[in-house]
Amino acid sequence: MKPANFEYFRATSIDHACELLSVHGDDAKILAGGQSLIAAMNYRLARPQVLIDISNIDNPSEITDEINGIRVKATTTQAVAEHDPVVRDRLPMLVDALEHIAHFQIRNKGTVGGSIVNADPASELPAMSLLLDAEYEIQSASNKHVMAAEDFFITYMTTALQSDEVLVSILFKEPPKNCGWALHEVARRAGDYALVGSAAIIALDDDGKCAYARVVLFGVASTPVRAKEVEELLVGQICSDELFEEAAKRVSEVVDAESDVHVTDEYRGNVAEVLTVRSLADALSRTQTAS
Amino acid sequence: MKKPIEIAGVTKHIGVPRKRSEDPQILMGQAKYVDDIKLPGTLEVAFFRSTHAHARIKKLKLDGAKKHPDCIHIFTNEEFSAGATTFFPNTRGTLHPVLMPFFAHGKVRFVGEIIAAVVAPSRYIAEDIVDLIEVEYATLPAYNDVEDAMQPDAVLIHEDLESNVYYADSFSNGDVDKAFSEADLVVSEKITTGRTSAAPMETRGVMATWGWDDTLTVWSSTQMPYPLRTSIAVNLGISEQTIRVVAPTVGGGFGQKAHFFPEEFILPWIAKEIKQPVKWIEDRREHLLSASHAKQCTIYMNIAFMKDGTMVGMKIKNIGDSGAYSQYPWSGLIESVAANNGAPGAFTVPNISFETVVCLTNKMSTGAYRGVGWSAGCYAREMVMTKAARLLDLDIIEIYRKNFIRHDEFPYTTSTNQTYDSGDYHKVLEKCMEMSDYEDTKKQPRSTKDGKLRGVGIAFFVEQTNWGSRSAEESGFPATLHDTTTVEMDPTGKVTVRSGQFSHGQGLKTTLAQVAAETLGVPFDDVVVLDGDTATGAYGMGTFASRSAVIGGGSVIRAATDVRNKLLTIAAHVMEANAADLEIDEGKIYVKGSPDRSMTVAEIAYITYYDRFTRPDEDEVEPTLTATRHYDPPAAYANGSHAIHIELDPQTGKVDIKRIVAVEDCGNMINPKVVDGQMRGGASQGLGMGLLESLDYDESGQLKNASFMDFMIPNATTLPDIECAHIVTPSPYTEGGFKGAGEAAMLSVHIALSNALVDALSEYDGPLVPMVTPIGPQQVMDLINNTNQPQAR
Amino acid sequence: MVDKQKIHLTVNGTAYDREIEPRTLLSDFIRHHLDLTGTHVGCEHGICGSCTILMDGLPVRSCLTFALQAEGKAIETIESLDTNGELSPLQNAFWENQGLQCGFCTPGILMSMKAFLEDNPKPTRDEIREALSGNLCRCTGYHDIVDSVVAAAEAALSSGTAKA
Amino acid sequence: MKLEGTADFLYEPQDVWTALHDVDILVKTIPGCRSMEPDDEGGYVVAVSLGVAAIKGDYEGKVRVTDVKFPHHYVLDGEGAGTPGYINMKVDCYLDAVADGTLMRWSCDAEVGGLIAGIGGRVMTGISKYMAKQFFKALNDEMKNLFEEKKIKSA
Repeated sequence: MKPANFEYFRATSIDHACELLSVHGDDAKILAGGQSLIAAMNYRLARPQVLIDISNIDNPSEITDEINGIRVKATTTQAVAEHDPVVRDRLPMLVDALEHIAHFQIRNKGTVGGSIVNADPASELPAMSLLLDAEYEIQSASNKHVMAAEDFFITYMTTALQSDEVLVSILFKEPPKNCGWALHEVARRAGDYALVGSAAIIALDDDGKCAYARVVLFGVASTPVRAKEVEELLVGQICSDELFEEAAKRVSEVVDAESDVHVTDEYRGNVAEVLTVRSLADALSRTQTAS
Repeated sequence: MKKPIEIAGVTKHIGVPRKRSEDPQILMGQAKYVDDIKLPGTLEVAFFRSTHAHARIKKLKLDGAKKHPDCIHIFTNEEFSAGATTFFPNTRGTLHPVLMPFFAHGKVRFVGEIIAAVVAPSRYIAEDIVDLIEVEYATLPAYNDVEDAMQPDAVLIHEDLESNVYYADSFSNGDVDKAFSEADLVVSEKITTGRTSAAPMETRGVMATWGWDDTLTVWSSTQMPYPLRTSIAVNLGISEQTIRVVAPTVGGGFGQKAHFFPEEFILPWIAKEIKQPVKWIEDRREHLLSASHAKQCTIYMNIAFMKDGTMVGMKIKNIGDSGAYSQYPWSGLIESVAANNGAPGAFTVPNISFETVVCLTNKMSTGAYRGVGWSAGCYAREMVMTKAARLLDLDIIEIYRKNFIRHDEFPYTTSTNQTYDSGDYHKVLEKCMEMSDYEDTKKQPRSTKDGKLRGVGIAFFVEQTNWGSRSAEESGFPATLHDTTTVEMDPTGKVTVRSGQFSHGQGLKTTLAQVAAETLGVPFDDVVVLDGDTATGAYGMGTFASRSAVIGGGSVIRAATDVRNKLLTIAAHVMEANAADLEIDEGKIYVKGSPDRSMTVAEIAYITYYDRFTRPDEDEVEPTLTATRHYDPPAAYANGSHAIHIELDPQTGKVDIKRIVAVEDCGNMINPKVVDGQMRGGASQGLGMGLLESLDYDESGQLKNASFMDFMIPNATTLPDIECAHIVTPSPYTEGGFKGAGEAAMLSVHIALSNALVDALSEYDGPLVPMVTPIGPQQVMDLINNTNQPQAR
Repeated sequence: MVDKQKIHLTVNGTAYDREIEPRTLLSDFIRHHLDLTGTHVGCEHGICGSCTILMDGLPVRSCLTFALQAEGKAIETIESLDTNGELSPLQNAFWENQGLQCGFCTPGILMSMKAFLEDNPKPTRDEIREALSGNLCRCTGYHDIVDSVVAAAEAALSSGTAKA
Repeated sequence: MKLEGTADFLYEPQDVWTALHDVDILVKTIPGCRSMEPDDEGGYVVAVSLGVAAIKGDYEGKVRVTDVKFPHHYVLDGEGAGTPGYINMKVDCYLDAVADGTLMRWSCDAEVGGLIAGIGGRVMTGISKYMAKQFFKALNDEMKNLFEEKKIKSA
């Protein structure tokens, strides 16, 4: 299990990386933390002819506090994000998710952007992107644009990112103050990809009705899924276990569950419902204690 | 039967939990595993392996690959002149050998079978070249399930056989039909156990080089250096004394490395052809595809019970899944034959009959892995017993107690003709129940506040240990197994133990030294154990099948006793005392009662070698202090019990292991700390089999989880601490009263786990008893969903 | 054929300059170019953790790192722990508590635990298990490894330093 | 691996059939298809690059159309091999005339071997579904250009 040959370029900046991409086009791949890419290359499943390494650009890890949320430079390692005081203070749910990613040795090298671009539907950060209405700052040699996380994920390991584009930064938006949140996942062992995962955020208005809801499922279908149908049923309602169970029933309408060597699509469908109820209930309990 | 040797003197070393002498170099990263050994000019080998499970090779195209500038050579069956078998003359003659060729010729029979070997300057380049090899296949139907492969119209995996079944035998004792007709309850189930892999952290690896004088040195990550040496000699037609096999530090084996694999013959042969050292290090994907698999059986288990839980009869059909070949030296019979011969376990089963069938499939062949046969066989028996307990409204404990062989019944010959030497099963079970608060926990409500279900399960096992010829015979294997040890005391009184055993994690360098120090009466630090190198050891079968403490330890006791006696004879002469009055203690020889009349062992040793004027005449006592002894002991049967507490999430099927208790009786312990280590490691592997591990093949014979990402072994959060205890009933048959400990450790963990699951689900309509391993979230939910909702009792 | 590239890095305090194929994995570079064979390779896809080393003080998988990515970095391997054959408190705790059997996974575990104990000098058994979950061991069942780490933590605290 | 799906076309079955059997169209519409040349056994030799993200593989293979019942049913038999492994598949295709065109029902039984089977299993189904979607979308677009005039103006 040794990787095939490739040409290696160490990018000094994102601009430099884009420039290199524009030259090498489809044959080139961006190498950030490499925690998924290098494994695939060792198996020779992945054989890019050119690697553009952005892990050594100037201050790769950068986290900036912005009015409506937190901007994380794509090359920031998951470990840095996980331990960042601002993130811990404003986006505790993101910290929770980061702690669920593989093992600390992986998070020391794996990057926030890398995990998102790798677009494994079972991994946590794509799901968090949907949960936190994230916006992706994307750049190529010729242009820059911003894309909502919602429009980004197409299927397994396939995203809207063009072959000449680089993900530069991610803006994770801060949910309403006093919101409650929760993340639940079933994995066979600690650190494994989730067989099924669910995350939720709930905020209440003054008279205790649900004013804001986000429900996301991961590890279930070929992409992470935001369950708007579930959210719609909650907003404006008085939250209760019954309501949550009612709402969670819609999960099956939203997700096209997949089977694998561990569990069947049916298992994924049912457990997605179960975990959604749990996330919602825990989120609610945290809202009440929040204010 | 010869009476075992009493260990003389005060026990200063045996039974002491001393730390292991092999550890410091490992902890400093200085231990050398095969891939750490460097020889100048070593070339690397990568194999081109079949991507098809069952196909004829129409055309093998090497041209592209050979054009690669760095391609040194590509070997295939065509160039492989040596006899193409991995057969070792060590099993029943009547059995069709179903040999695995070194290189596939004509057809391939499993995904991962070797078709060609590429030699290149580095593994990276070798893999580049492997990528350039092309094959045209004509595919044939592939068989994943034995019961499909057994069909009369099934395509033959080996055309020289009449059927894919290459072994079928039956046995009967007592009046089974009568027992079943008179029983109050008969429980019949089909049980299937998952295919797993020992998956040691170090994969296999082989390096070979030829000397200027035509001597061959082979480094292999093996558990059995001497049998491998003989096998290389036989298969490559080399005279054995010119071969040196070295098993350097080995990163775990668990039985898997106690086989002969094609790579171990191909590498030496290639080294000779290209006249340069060559190395092959197996990668993890290769390992999961083509290092022997284990434990997959399909078992039809029928047990007849009386109302009070008495087992009156047992009827078994065990179909072993051999994979595509018979793996030697043990053959593909190893799982099902061992399972059936040990079927009664700890119980008196007066009437028993079994059928043993071994069938080929298109998967890597099945071989030894810790607890061979018994892991699957015991599981089948126990799940049926557990179901019976629920149907008879008894606790499994009551069925155990009712059917246990009593301690006053030993030696006890089972209905399958195995003679158990010793034990106190009731005592071990009570201990395990007490430590695990079994009865109290059973009284607690199943449901926890957070909607989980609590469960506790217990299980008991008997394990046949110390594979010498007689153990093997009692398990249905006409194999010849024994071991040899040479003990040398040099002129300075220091001791070298040359062993045929081989430690690859078991700490034998420590435990065998403890036995030698004890027997000789010298300080532990004065003893060095040499193992793992045929140039410095003594011919032995190696370390597997819970045999080393007993057979290795026993042969050390024998040889060391000879040296001790000689030492005393000479000392008596020198000290003008009666040998019978002399005592040896920590290197000092003194006359009993008057410690002032003493000499050191070193002084006597020096005299023995260098002072013919002081020592006795040569015709009285031969000079030098060396002895070589052999040992092929009677079978000794260890026993033990596991208890497991779980919390089950009935909505997701997730099982959390809360507590594990392990009680074992392996007779006298040489080093209790090492025994604990075995118990804990075994518990983890048993849990792996019960909870996680399954090599899953699809209908076309593709392994679906050829990575550690999807083939999962336990990690540190899978299991809690493992509470250990020991009950000691020494074996009356073996030197030192030792019984084996290694495999026992994993024999009933998966059973205790399933019993805990059954307990957690005991308020559901049922009884719900899993008849498969492993039990992942999917299997738990399947179990639950086959029933109605929970009902209040 | 791809050109070799220059790399400069320090390993266990020694500076090295080499020319390597870009595809050279850091694990192979350490083991076969520098002959520091204490770092082991158990799966080459980042699951088993045997190849864990410290890069600028942080434990990472050397099998999921190209050597070129370690340009200018400081690497520590198992060979850096002892002092001329004298075991470090962490190594000693593993010896005392039999925190190893075959020892193949041990170097990766020691390097992971060294960093872990520096971050968390007083860990609970559960925290230790969580931290160990990225290192597979097939022999020990982990219990004795957890004991070893607990002992190492206690030793370090009593000797008044968090350095394991 | 078993997959099935349906696709709607705003054209008569025979037009859809024509498109589905037009090599030029197929080369343009089959995801990753590099070439498609008739072979001497009445089938085609196909070269495709398949994969996602960095995980790509080149396959060479043969396809053959059997059980032809113009314009309602045919079976596509394909086999291909490349460095990541091999694929053998049988696609059963039914074209039914419906009110506003044609409904295509297809079911695919694929056997995947080698690296992708052992490592990529988790993603295979999802990716295949996605590629089928891509194919039919591309096919519809092609047909727009080719016989727009034949398009059924559904009420």
